[in-house]
Amino acid sequence: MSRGTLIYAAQRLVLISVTAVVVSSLVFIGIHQLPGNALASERRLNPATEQALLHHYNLDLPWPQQYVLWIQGLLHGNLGESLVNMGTQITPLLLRETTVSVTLGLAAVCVTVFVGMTLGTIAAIRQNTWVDYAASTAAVVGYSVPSFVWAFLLILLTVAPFYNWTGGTFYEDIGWGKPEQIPVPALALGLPYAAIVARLTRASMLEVIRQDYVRTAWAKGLKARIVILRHALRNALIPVISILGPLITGIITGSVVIETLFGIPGLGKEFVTSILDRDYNIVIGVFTFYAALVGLANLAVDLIYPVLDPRIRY
Amino acid sequence: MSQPTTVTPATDPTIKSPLVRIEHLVKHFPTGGAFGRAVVHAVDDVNLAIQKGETLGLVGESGCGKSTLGRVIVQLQPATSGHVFFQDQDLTRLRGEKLRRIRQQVQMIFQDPYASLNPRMTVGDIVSEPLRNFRLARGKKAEQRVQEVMRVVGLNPGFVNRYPHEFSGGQRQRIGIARALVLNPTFMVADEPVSALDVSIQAQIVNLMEDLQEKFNLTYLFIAHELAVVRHISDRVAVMYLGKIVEIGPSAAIRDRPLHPYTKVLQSSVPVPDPDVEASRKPILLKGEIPSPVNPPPACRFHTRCPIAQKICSEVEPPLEMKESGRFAACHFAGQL
Amino acid sequence: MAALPQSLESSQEQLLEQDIADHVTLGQDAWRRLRRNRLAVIGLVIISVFIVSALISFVWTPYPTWRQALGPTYQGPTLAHPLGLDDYGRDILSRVMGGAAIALSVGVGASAIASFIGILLGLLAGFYRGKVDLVISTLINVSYGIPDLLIALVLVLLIGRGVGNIILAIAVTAWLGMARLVRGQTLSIREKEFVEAARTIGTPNAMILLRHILPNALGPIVVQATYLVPAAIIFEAFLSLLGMGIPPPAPSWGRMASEGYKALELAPHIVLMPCAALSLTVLAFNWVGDGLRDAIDPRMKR
Amino acid sequence: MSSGTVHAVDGISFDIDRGEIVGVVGESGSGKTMTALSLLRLVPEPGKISGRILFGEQDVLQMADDEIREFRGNEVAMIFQDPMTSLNPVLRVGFQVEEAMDAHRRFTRQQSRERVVPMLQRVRIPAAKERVKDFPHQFSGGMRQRAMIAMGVSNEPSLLIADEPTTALDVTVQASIIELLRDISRELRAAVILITHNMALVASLCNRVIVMYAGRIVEEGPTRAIFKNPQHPYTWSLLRSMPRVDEVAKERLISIKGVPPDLAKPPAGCKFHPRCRFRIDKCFTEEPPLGEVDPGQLARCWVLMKNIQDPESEAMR
Repeated sequence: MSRGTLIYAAQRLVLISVTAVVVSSLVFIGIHQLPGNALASERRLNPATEQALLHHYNLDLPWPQQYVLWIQGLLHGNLGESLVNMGTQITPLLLRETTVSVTLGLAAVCVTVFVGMTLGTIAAIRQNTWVDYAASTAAVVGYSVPSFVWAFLLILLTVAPFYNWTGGTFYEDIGWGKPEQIPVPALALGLPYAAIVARLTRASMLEVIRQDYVRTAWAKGLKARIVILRHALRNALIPVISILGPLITGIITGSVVIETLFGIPGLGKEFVTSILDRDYNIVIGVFTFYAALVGLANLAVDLIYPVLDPRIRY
Repeated sequence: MSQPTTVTPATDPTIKSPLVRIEHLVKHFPTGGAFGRAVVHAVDDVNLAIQKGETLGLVGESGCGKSTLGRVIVQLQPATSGHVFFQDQDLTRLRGEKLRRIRQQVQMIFQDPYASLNPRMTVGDIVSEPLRNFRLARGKKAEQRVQEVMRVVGLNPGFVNRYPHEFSGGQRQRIGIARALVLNPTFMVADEPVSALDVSIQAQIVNLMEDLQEKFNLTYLFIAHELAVVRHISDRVAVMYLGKIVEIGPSAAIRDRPLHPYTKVLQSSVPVPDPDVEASRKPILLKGEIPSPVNPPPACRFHTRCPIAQKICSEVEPPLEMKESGRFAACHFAGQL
Repeated sequence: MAALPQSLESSQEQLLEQDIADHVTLGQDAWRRLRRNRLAVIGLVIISVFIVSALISFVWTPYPTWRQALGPTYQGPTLAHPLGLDDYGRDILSRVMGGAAIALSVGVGASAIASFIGILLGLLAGFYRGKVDLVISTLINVSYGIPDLLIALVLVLLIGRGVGNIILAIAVTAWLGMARLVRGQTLSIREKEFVEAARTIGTPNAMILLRHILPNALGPIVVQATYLVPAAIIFEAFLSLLGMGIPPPAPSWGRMASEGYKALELAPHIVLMPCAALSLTVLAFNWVGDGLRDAIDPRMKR
Repeated sequence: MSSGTVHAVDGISFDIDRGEIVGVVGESGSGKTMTALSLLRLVPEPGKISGRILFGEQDVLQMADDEIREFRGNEVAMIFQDPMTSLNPVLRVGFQVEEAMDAHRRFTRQQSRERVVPMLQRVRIPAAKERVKDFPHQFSGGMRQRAMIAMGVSNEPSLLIADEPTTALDVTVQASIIELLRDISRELRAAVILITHNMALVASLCNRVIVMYAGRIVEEGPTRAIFKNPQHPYTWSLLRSMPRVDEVAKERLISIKGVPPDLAKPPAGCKFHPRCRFRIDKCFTEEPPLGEVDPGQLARCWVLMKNIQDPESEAMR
């Protein structure tokens, strides 16, 4: 990695931190404009206890002051305490859940990239044959079927009988943490995006195959395999990389649904639970984490570019 | 104009009635350098005068700034500094509605006949748009005018409802000329109008432009990279290298006896369709590459590649000065190659 | 205006009729190509079927969508109930028809609002560049840093869960992609020679935007707007699945799936029927979108 | 666009000998590039070639995939028009030259590697030792075209096809590339086919000229004959439609009216008749054969320029 790349990465890291702070600040301010206090309203509290609670969470202060305190905490990596489960520190909780989400997300990205690129390349080099038509049709169907439908189908076809499934949210009942639990949600998450990658790879590959430098490669008398792999594929992947960023954001979005459906204890499920519980401190915390995650994922993608394309330097 | 005694091409006494006078025109572009500080010196201190009714040719290799100069003259891009006087109005000072008004007089013909016509508009719409912009004619009158202009440029007026993609390159270039002509302008900048066309079509367009000039008393600035075409159509030729004009003079004089070594090199590089001439032609080959306009060489910009460069060429910039009546060259050793 | 002479003999090139290709407008050409695309036509047919059943559902469904205990709960498909009954004994066919109305109105509504905002801001950012672009682009880039579902969920929490609010919550993030597309298109089209030509013939800015830039960006815009419809339909299903969609008893497909999910193994049809309807609609829109893209830009065709 | 068969190239036949430089001239769409591509069987799908392309004793069209692969870049090398796009942007220039040699068994791996720098020096790339590790985007247009030529001649082919090798370059660079091609062809003793739209280039470099129009050869012969005594009206008009850099007076150019034909719907009879100023009735219906008009000079015309008195004023009418 060159010095320029390191400087670039450092700049981006600073930018990511700033974005995370800005995003969570916006959410913080937005939520504090809600009428009533932030404590869950269903519970009946006597005024003294309520006052004590409000004081505990600094909710008795005017919101600009709360914001200053909260920002100070954020800069020390402290996102505060859950409003619902008093005493639960948010930062360690979310860190734990992040590992779960990231594991699942990475698995889904692997599915996406490998399935998508392989399918796309094969379809392109077998253009206008039944292989191409089958792959192309599979691709449209693939991304027209949303991740949760893939999840239902996969459960029905594979896991349900295998795990002697009984109903309710799946992994909540049997716990999370075994490696064999990863494939099904990862497939459900990855398949729609794999279809998108496949389409893009195919289109990009077909574009590249028509390029002058590929004709040069043929004219040199290179073997077909070398022309395809060395000259075409690497160039074809450059535009494909550009959608990996939005795609990862999409997978994160999908994971909110999949984690909730499957009962996987990740960030997404935490978000939905806390928003239904009105646990605003956690909601804000999850936003902070997600903003950082999306930023880091995009940074990782951008660092792949110069590896593939020597024209790009940071 | 700091030293009124020095004659610049803008104050050339042989230009009796200048229509356009360009003084110290500069165009710099910021470019995405390390800290955004890098600047492309596209056009640097250009002085020119264009005589009413003449064709001034502007020739140079890619990246020399000739197209940028054309664009700055018609104010498609703002000048960094300097003046473009058109009939004593300084175009660089005009803004908004005043600038729009002047466009009735100053028109442009573009290089790419495919990119310069809106693919979603019919030929009739394209040619009549200038009339609508200036509310010069409507309805039947506009229609008549469009058909008249189409006939003049050699297009079948029955094709007003066709789209540009239905025409060939040469026909599209005629549409572009019709669009410029419909306003009855006095001055036209033609930016490489034939470069994108097939050889057999180029002559059609060149002939058409010559005819139009004669009939409507047009004044042209004809920009191209091909010395032969430029010299054929032009009364005078200006040669540009790296943002600067290095030589100006009458076409015939430039052919017979180029003063600047770069002009000489350009001339010697062009092959001639005659095997006998070719057998004896020895191109003067330049060393190295065209330097980047971001960091042009100091003093004479051509000195890094010039076959006759001396020490002084890298130290003192030769001014573009009058060497003979009506002939200017920016070289310490003009006429010696 | 000085009169021009009638003709210029010397340069008049006799143009022959056969020099000109058959006269077809770009729109006609695209429509002809679209009609020749089998999948796009199938997609159009499927969409029409859903639109018709959605329209019918406003006045008539086989059973009221909300009526429970029409028969045994979890009952599979029968003659009386071709798609079976759900966990409350409601008729799934009726609910799928009602769901079509919701899905289509959310999809088309969100796509329309998002397209409008996106086109407007994209045009402004791309055409005026400078500060306008800086503000709009920053907004777009910051928003891209957060998963859109989170924003929508918070918004629904703030403004409530009616159909209009759901459409709004989806459109709030869906315009970003359109704005980005239109901005890119505008930036590239404004550099085209025909836009420069328009300026040299004195065309005012507003006309350059409307007459020259917008019509030439329209192809990709239409395609993107088409793709936005299925995206919004899926998005609504996400919200419903997470319990933040259109409130019961409205028969949203996402809600039907999430309710049936508890009995996935016991009575899979409860989940699969709305899921099939959803996937089919999305597929149909994607086919049409693909067809439009190929028809408008024939270079991309296989 | 209507579909159907486009005869981009129709009934072309010509021979070329070692050491000869043959120029193929024509406008865009005249089929000159397709002719070149068919020599290497590189015509893009769904194009079809029929006929025979004999190289020595072998028929290129009958070769198996493996044979044609050995043939390309080894026996026959090709240099393309646009040096900006003809090199792979993600591979180092030196590697792309090395790869051309590696593809054929003429040299060992070691030899190929060692030959790269000398090859780049041979095409006069300055500081070749350092620049061998550069990527194409670090090269200027002229340098890239030199690298393409290095790649083409690295296996010492017996035929070099140059398809508009200088069209994308500035005149001063063009001149040096032409000089290079001239020297290289002499050193290699290879046959060269120069494909171009520029008549002047042909006059400067070629021994023999083939003029193409609408997919056909319309005139063919020794360079001097073609330029001094063109017999086909197309060749004749083309030569007079271009301004010359050494021309004396500002003369009016002879323009060829109309546009080249749509090859999906070619005109009947002589393909040039709709644009021809010297046509006779026969030209509308019957296509003329390519007949010998002078020893070694062939033309496809019913009229021939030598039978026309004062063609200049005829054409100006």
